[in-house]
Amino acid sequence: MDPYEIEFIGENRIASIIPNFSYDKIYLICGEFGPFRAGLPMNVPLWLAVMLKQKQKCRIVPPDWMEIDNLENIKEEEKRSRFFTKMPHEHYMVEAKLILGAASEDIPNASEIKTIIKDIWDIRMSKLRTSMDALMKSGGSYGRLDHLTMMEINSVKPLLPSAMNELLKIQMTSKKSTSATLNSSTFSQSGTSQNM
Amino acid sequence: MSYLSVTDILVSNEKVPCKFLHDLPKLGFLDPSCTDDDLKAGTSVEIPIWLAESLSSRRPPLVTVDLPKVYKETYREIFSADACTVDMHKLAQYFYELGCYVAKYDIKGEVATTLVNTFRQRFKMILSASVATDSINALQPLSECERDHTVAAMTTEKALSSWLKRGESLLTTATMVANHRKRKRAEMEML
Amino acid sequence: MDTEDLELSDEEEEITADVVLKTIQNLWQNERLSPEILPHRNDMVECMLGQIQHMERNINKLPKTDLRASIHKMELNRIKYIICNYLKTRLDKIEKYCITIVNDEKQRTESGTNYLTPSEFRYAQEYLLSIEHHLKETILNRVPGNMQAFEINKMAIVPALQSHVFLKANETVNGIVLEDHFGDQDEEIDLEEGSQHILQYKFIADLVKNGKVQLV
Amino acid sequence: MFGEKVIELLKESERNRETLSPFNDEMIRQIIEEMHILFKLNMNDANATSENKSLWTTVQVRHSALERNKRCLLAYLYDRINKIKTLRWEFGSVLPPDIRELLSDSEYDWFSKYSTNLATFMRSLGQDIGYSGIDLTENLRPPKSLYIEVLCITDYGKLELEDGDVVMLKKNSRHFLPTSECQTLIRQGILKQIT
Repeated sequence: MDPYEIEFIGENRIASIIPNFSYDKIYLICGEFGPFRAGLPMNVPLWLAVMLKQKQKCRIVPPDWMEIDNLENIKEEEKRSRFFTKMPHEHYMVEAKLILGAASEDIPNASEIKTIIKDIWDIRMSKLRTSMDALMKSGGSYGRLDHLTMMEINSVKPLLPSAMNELLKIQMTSKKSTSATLNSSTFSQSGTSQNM
Repeated sequence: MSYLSVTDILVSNEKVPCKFLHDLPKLGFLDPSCTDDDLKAGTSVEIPIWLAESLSSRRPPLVTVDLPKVYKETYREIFSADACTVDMHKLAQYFYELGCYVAKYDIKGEVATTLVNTFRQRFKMILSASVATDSINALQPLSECERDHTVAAMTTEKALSSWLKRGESLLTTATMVANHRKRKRAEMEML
Repeated sequence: MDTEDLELSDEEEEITADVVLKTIQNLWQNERLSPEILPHRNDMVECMLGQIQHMERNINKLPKTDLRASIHKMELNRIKYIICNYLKTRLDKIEKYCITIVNDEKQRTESGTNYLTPSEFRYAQEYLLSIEHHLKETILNRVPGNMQAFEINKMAIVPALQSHVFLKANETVNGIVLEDHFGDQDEEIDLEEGSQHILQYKFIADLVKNGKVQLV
Repeated sequence: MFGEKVIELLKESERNRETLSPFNDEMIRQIIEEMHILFKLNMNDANATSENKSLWTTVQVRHSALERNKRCLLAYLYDRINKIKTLRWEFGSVLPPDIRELLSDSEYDWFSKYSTNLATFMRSLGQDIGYSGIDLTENLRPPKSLYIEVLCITDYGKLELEDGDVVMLKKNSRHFLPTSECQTLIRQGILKQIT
């Protein structure tokens, strides 16, 4: 899948907005939202939040986790830990990118926040490369990857699974064929002569 | 491997040293150094692995297959010392694929072990090449399938970094349409 | 503008539109990420198409520039994308593995556990016939007599069930055996709810089909 | 050596994974001819094996070569089938003349059959609940906005929109159009999205 498809999946998350207009409840297929009251916070899917923001119909309320102190802690923890730490949620990077991209004026300290999130992302990406190498060296047939988000998992595709497939293929064909020659009886001469 | 796979057909076109166990009347041309019409039993010739496989699997076998030199002990030692120093593209561009074919002619199974360990060791070269700034040089020593893995990883890497940078993905012309248009333009310019 | 509660059949419980949508999203994601074709869920797709139709009729009653109309249109475009991509993914697999799929499907139809919809099955058979015809016309009918067979078993492309996939466990499943191909040592692992793994698809194919794990 | 010619064809195809080369009729004819020659030699030698037993080995070598040639030819054709399929999804059911020329007659027949089969399938989607089908060649990217700005690359002519409006697509003209109604033209290279 490409990043835009993961983003698409992440856009279903609920985000909080403050509309500048009033409307009745809206009944979408994915659920009902509203009523919209100018100045009062409410929840909508992220894609709708971004769409309304682009039409200048709302302000986006930053999610709780998108706050400098909080992020600094996450970053420190991620640096310290050998393993991947738990992120605020499955689509933290998508949410950050969309909200900071469409509504940075609604977010206090937007540019610092952007930098810290990018740092966290980079630390995790380099950890990811190290773990891939370790996984291939230690056997390369099974791995556990708790706390990796969907976008991060997607970033090792197709490399990791296809290298694991390749390794398996090499193991299977090279070993299988070794045993095959030892007790093989392939087609007989008479069979061949019928073919001719 | 699939019957219709173009890659497998190209791989199985690689040559391996074989010794013919029987006379082959009229097939002297298989040995470039042979001037006779016939090929004599006992002659050693390099033939493509697809032919070698088919002839050695007959009962009784018509040829014995020898290992190409990169799978023999001298090279196996080099690989186990440090597989990452080898320019696989020059040495054997289908190292793993051909290796899988010839491993069966190595009863001790050492070729199989070398293949697995070499791939494991060299995986870090793929990893670093996929994010290298100088990708041409990083790709150079890689075998054909290692290159394929790397190119795929580079594509992911590129898609991800452009996603991080950009707001929206633009809708674009379909690949074949674009390529054919490019080719047509190039042809027009040549006229 | 209201979404209706949907009835799939008399025996089944009523199911709301948002549940159908979530189900389709998961089906789509699994279909995209699994090496083999998964059992079809035409009931869900048709149910959602019905919703779309209903919604489109209502949108047309709204003025073109109405904000609500744009919101609904955007949502419909999102759902149409999922449905189209889901169906196209299935079609790609049907084409690639057509010989295997047609064979398997014939057996499954006998036991009533078919994976393809009737029109997918028709498509697969037509596709296979057209390929056979083309290869015969261009090559097979022109080569020496004993080489002319269309060797269907050789030509078949089989989905690589041994490929590695990423998954997240929707519920805890204990005792998944990771068979070792070389008879050295089988390994056994537990999938705890919410945990994520990379392993060979064939060990968890059934869990994908019964919804206990989700491919990611 | 046997089967070298067809290897050249396959190498060429492997090099150009994303374009289709002209169908190489002459090469196919030569390879099939080579197969007939090998076959004839084998018939003669197989009949003579009673006098010269070692001819049997030669016959087997040639037989392997015949099988190999068959495999390569089928793989060449199948590789092209996959590319021709892509043409259907990217150019649509009507191929531009310069693309049409790259296909052999039999391939063009196959293209038409594929196209018809696909159309039948797409028409059948949702029929039970009163749909007139779903076009799977649309909605290929996750939707981002309802309208986009596009630049017209070639003179195309009139485009009638769902709401009845008609826009004139002339080279270098700019338009603001519903995404759902211009995505196919973008894929076909007639329009280009601009930011």
